[in-house]
This record gives sequence, C-alpha cells and structure tokens, in this order.
Amino acid sequence: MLLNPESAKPIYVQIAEWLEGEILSGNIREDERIYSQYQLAEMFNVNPATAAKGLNLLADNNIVYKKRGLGMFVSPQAREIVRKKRQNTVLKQLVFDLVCEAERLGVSADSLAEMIQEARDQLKGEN
Amino acid sequence: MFLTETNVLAVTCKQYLVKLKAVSFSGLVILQAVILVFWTGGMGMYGASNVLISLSVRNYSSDIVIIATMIWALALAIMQTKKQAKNMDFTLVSNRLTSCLSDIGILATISFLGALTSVFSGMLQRLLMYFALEHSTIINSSFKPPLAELALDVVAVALYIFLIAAGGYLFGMLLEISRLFAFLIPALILGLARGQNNYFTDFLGFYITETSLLLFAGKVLLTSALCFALSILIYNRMEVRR
Amino acid sequence: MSILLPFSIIIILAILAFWGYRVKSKGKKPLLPRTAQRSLFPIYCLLLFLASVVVYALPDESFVHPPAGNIKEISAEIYQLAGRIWPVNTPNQAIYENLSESYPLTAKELKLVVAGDYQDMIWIERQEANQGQIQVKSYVTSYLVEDYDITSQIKPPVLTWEDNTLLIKSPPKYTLKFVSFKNNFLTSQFKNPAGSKIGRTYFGKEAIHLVVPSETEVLTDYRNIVYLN
Amino acid sequence: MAIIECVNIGKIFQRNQALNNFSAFIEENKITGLIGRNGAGKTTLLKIIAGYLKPTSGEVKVFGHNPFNNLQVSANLIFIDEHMTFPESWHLEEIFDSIGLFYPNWNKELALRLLAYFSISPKQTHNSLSKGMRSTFHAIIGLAARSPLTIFDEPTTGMDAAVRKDFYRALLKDYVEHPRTILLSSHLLNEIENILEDILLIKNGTKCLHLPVTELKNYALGLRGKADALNQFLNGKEEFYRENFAPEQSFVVVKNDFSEAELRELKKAGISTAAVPTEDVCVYLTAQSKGGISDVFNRD
Repeated sequence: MLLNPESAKPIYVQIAEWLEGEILSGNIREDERIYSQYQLAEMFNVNPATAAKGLNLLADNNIVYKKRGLGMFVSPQAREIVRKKRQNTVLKQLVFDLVCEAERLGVSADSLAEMIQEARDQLKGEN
Repeated sequence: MFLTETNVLAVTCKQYLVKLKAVSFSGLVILQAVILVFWTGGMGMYGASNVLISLSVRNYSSDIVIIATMIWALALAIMQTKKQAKNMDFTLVSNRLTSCLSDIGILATISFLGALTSVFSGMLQRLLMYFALEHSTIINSSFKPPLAELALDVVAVALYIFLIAAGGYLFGMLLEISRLFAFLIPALILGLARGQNNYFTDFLGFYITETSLLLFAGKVLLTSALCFALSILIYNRMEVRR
Repeated sequence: MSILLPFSIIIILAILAFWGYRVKSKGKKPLLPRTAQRSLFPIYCLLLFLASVVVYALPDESFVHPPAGNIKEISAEIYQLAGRIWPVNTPNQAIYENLSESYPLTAKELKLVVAGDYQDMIWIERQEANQGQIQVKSYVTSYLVEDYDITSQIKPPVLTWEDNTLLIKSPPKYTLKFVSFKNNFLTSQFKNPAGSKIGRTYFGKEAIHLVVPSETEVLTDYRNIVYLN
Repeated sequence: MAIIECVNIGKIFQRNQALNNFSAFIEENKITGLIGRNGAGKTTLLKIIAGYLKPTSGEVKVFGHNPFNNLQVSANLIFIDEHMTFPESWHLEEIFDSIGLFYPNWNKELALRLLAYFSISPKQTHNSLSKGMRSTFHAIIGLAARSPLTIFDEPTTGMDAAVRKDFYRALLKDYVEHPRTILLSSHLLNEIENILEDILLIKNGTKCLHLPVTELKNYALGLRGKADALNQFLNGKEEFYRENFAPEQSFVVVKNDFSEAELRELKKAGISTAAVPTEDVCVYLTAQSKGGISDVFNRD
C-alpha cells in the first residue's frame, strides 16, 4: 500500500488508519505484536519518527499497548475500539458534511432520511 | 562526545598516502627523458688546436636535468597550495595542519625522488653516449664516479629541491591570500638584486657557498621549516571549499 | 645570451611537463593509458638502476686508449738528453717514441727536406758506430686531456727516403674529439676543491731524433735543428 | 541532545550577507531537512557547520566543539555536495579505498553494490562521470561512509527522477539500520518530506521555521470563499498568502490554529477549507511578498 501524499491527512494518521484497517480485517489479531516503527518506516518509506507517531496515536486510543522491551501489541478489545472510533469520528464527520450539503440544497430532514433508506435498500439488493 | 576519535599523526599519514598515490611522476619522467635524448650536445665544449691537431672536448653532466627537476618541483609545490588540491583534502577528513603536514611529506618525497632520478639520469646519459659515440673518445675520468660521490649528490640535490619547494609552497600560500603577490614577490627579488648592495646574491651565497653538507642541511631545513610554519599560520586562518 | 637560451628552454620544458598531465586530464582522453602512466615512473627508476649497473660494469679498456702498441717508453739516456734542450712541462712527464725507422746511406751527404707545416725540432746526432745507415726516431711527450693520456692517438710525421734524401712531412691536419663526463656543478660546493679540479689538458711536444754516421754531412735549409755533437 | 548548536551566527561575504542572526539546535540521530530558496544561505550554513567557513559573528558548536579547523569534528562528519574533489585519474574503486582509510564505519561492499545498482562501473574515472552520475556517486559515498554526522548539500542535482527516488529510499533504509545525524538540504521539499523527521526552513539567512515535519502538514490552512466572508474569520490570524482569483473570491493561506467550533463556523459560512501541501507551505513562508507571481502582472 502506498500512502497518498496529496491527501489532507498527515502521513502518520494515514499509517494509523492503515493499521486500524489491518486490525479490523483481522490481518493482525489481538495480542499479536504489531509492526515496529522501523518496519513501518521501511514499508511506507517514511521517517521512523513519523511511523512512531502513528503508533502512538493507536496507543493513545488503547488500540495497542506497550510491553517493556518487547514492543507494541494489539490490545484484546482493539477491534471494538476501532469500530467505535470510526463510528464516532469518521461517520459523524460524513453525516455532518451530508447535512451541510442538504441545507445548502434545501433538502428537508425527512427526504434526507428517505434517501438514506433508499441507499440501504440498494446495498441490500446488490448483496 | 565524539564517536570517532582520531589524531593529527594518523590523519596526516593517511593523507600522505592518498596524495602520494595521486602525484603524477609521468611529467617528470618525460621531462628528464626529453632532456637526455635531445640534449645530446652536452653541457659545454672546449677545444684547442695547433697547426697539426685540433682537439675538442664535449662535457656532459646532469646539471640541466637537475635544474629542470627543480623547476618541476617548484611548480608542483605551488600547485599543492591551490584550491583544487586543498579541496581534495577537505573532501575527506582534514584540518589545515594535517593538510599542510602531509603536503610537506609529499614535497620531501618528491625532493628525494627528484634528486635520485636526476642524479642517476647521468648514468643513463653515460650509457646512451657510450653506445652512441665511439668508445675511444670517452675519457674515463669520472665516467664511473665513486658511489659515495653519487650519494652525496643525491642528498645535496634533494636538499636544494626541498628548499625550492618550501619557497614555492609559501609563495603559493601567499598567492591564495592575494594574486598581487604574483607581482610583488618577483618585484621584491628584482629590487633586492638591483640595489647598491646585492642582497639577493648575499642571500643565495648563504646556501651556495656552504661547503659543509651538514651545515648546509641545517640551513636548508631551518629555512624550509620557517617557510612551512609561515604557510601553516597563513592557512590556519583561511576558509576552504568556498 | 648563449646561457639564457638553454635555460629558457629548460624552464619551458619543465612547465610543459608539469602542465602536460593537467591539461590532458581536463580532456577525456589521457595522454598515456592509465596503467602506462602508473608504471612509467617505476620503469624509469628500474632503467636508471640497470643503466648504473651496466655503466660500472663497462670495461675500462673500451675508453680512450692508454699509450701502448705503436709507442713505447724510451731509455733514460733520451730523458737526459731531452732534459737539456727540451724542457718538459712537468718533471715526470713521459716521453714516448712513436716512430722508428732506419735507412741505408750510400753517399757522404744526407739531404734533409722538410715540407708542409712541419715545425718541430730535429735533433741530429753523429755516431761512430753507425756506419752506412741512418736511424730516424720520432719522440712525443704526453698529450693530456683532463689528465687522460691520449698520446697514442698522435700521428707521427710522414717520412720518405729516396736517393739519400729524407723527406719529412707532417701528417694531414686532423681533429681529435673527446667526450668527458663532469661532476655536477651544483654540488661541487661540497666536494674537496683539489679532488674536483678540472684535469690538466695540454699538448705535448714532438721531435725527430736523427742518428747519422759521424762523417756524414747534412744538407738542409731547415732551421729548427739541434746538433747534439 | 543537540549535536549542532548555532547561536546567532552571521556570515558576511564581500558585500552580501549570507546568514543573519541564525540560531538552531539540531538533535542527534535525526534526519533534518534544510529547506530554503536559492541563495537563502543553505550552503553557507552547512559549510560553517562542516568547519569550512568561519562565521562572521555568533557561535557554532558541533559535537560540542567549534568546528572551524577542528580535526575531531572533521573526522566525525562527511560533507557531500557536487564539488567533492578527487584525483582526476583515479577510478571509482580507488576513491572508495581512500575513503575507507578515513572513515572507520565505511562499508565498501555496500558502496560497490549501490554502484552496480546504478549501473556505474567502478573502473571509470571520476572526471569521466556525467553530472548526474557524479551526484549519484557522491551520494553513495555519503551513504556508505556512515559518518556520525552526514551532510548532504543538494545531493540530487542532475539525478533523474528514478535515481532520486532510489537514493532517498536507500538513505532511509540505511538510516533505519544505522541511525545517525543527517542534514539534507534541498529546495524541493516534496521529494524528501516523507523521510525527514525535522524540517528547518531558512529564509534570507535567518531561521524561518524549525519543527517536526508531521506538524508542518497541519501548520497552515487554505481557505477559499467570498472575500467579505473570509475577512471576518481572519482577525488575529497569521496570513501567509492571499490570491484573488475571481471577483470577490479569495484564496487565503493562514496559520492553522482554528478550533473545532471555528471550523464548523467556516463551513457554515460556505468557506471551503483545504490542507495546504507542505511544499506549498514552504513556498508561502519563504516568499518575499504575499501575493506571489500574479501580483507582478496585476498592476492596477
């Protein structure tokens, strides 16, 4: 995976999100050791300090924990935390943007809810 | 605080090795060979005659080769102070002192090798003349000089070349301060030589009238030490790789 | 001027030699291949060393010949004789004989004709014992070039004997060329002045010694004759 | 711990002031990018740090010592630029050997492998290399010397894009294995941004900015919208750049110290926000005027 340098998100956030994705998809399991800052630096071709910052972001959210001298490990409740976090931040932001755009176009809250229901049906039908 | 420790002597030696490998002696070889091959007329000639016989004697010696070697060494000493040569030192580990010390080592080596080749070029000259001319016209005296004399020649010539190289090195350093010295120094020499008392000749006499090799060596080494010390003093204040 | 010219040539050559290797390095093609450039100096040093060995191994005989062969040293008598009338350059200067001939004399008179550029002395000695013949010897004192004796290369006069007439001619004028290797002037300051003095170079003297029977009358108009008795 | 300490250094060449009251502390085992426009004083600063030049005023310490004419400092640093001088007739492998004499951590094997990777024959002579190859060769020296302080002054001059990319990648890999202090000067930030830890921005011989590169991404914010609406939000904000691209429409780059609430307000007011690429941040910060090139043409 290559990072997107054009993105508004800082590189370390992108790294943290990539790691979260790996945890969510189960590529890295609970209580498994996560990549070290040096491994990440080599993988993404970034400075180890940047990679460490990404890892610290995960540690701050208790997604990973430190074992002295052994490195960072995925915490048991990591997937749950990631899921919640995504809901809280990513989804909320998307909804905020959605509402802003709806206001600008003069779409009412009801029709907005209708549109959401339509989109869900469409997704189900495809499945 | 330093991760790598080093000292002046170690760096000087390494720089000396690198520089020695970089010095090109091909110019010197070609110079000496050209003089040997094309200067077949000898250094001088004299003759005598009466009604019956005219006698001519051609003289050969290594003096021309030695003088040419001195000029070559002078040019090399001046070049050694130029920016390009100095940048080579400061591309790798160096300070001004080690740069100058290794230069001195190089100049000493050049003096010795230059003296050795120019004195012994006389032997090659003898051999060439031996086969080029009729043997019967070669006068044996000093055709085979005693080895001790050759050794004396090598030492004395090496000292002379070293003295000239030291002067050239200082001159080159002064040139690095200001190009004006290119005119000032020759003007100074001419001025001293022209004056009421010829100071320049006195100055030369200080060396060329010395008959003891040991005292001569002392004078030469003292003078060159002075030249090099001055050069180092000048260089210590100079910026490099500008 | 004559000194300045070679000097300026040396200076130009030396500077060219020094710059030569710089100029060529600016361009892409070096003057000499790299390996040749590297090995040039060691090869040159080896060559100088070998040359020195060969020079010291060269046989001494191959140089200017010492007086031998056609000339020989003469008796003490002649030294004494010569010492009286022919002061030599140095007390121990050698006198050599480079020609010795004898001719039968049939008349009472000997005609002596000297031709060409011949100017040297003729000594005439009458001897009782010497009957019916004349004896001609040519003597020469050593010619030195830088202390080196080149007397052997001096040609004796040309003699012709016919009808009791002795014709003496000098040989055609000739040139002797020599080569001498000198100590380096630059280092002469350290050498014993006596040891490094330039050797003596001088011309020797020549004379003809003519021995005739005691009652023979010598007819000649040559002036440079000494009658020894 | 600061390996390099510059306190108020100034450097005046004959008429022009290259450095002016420059102060910075560079820490050990970090890759610091020295970014600035041409003539900003990057090379002068690096040469002062390397001990080649003497500052006209101020004090500089490298490894705790004044670097000017200091052998110990010299032994602990290598300075890579396009003017590195080697004997003209030497081939590259000989140059490698001579470097090995001076740098105890020198890894010749790595140097030869890199040379082979970049298709440069070790039997070539230094003066037969093209400009780009010479830069590559010098960069390889800087990598393989593994000197405690490695200074690269515009190392990629003349290299093509592929080689530049490879070089920075190699630099990072070697740095991860052998951490050391690396100073990297460039006027192009986006190429090196990722591998840097800190960035030191220099403008007209003085320090403009010195911060971790991750913070630079959030340092500035671009706002686009109606000029009147925009101006309400700009009170007390540091403005780096302003461009009027359509009547009444402006694009303004300001220092990013907006709170969450303020950002929401902006959105409500119909002002779109955009992150500013770090490269552009540097351009705006080091620009001589706020208007940019278009100001030259707008003479009304």
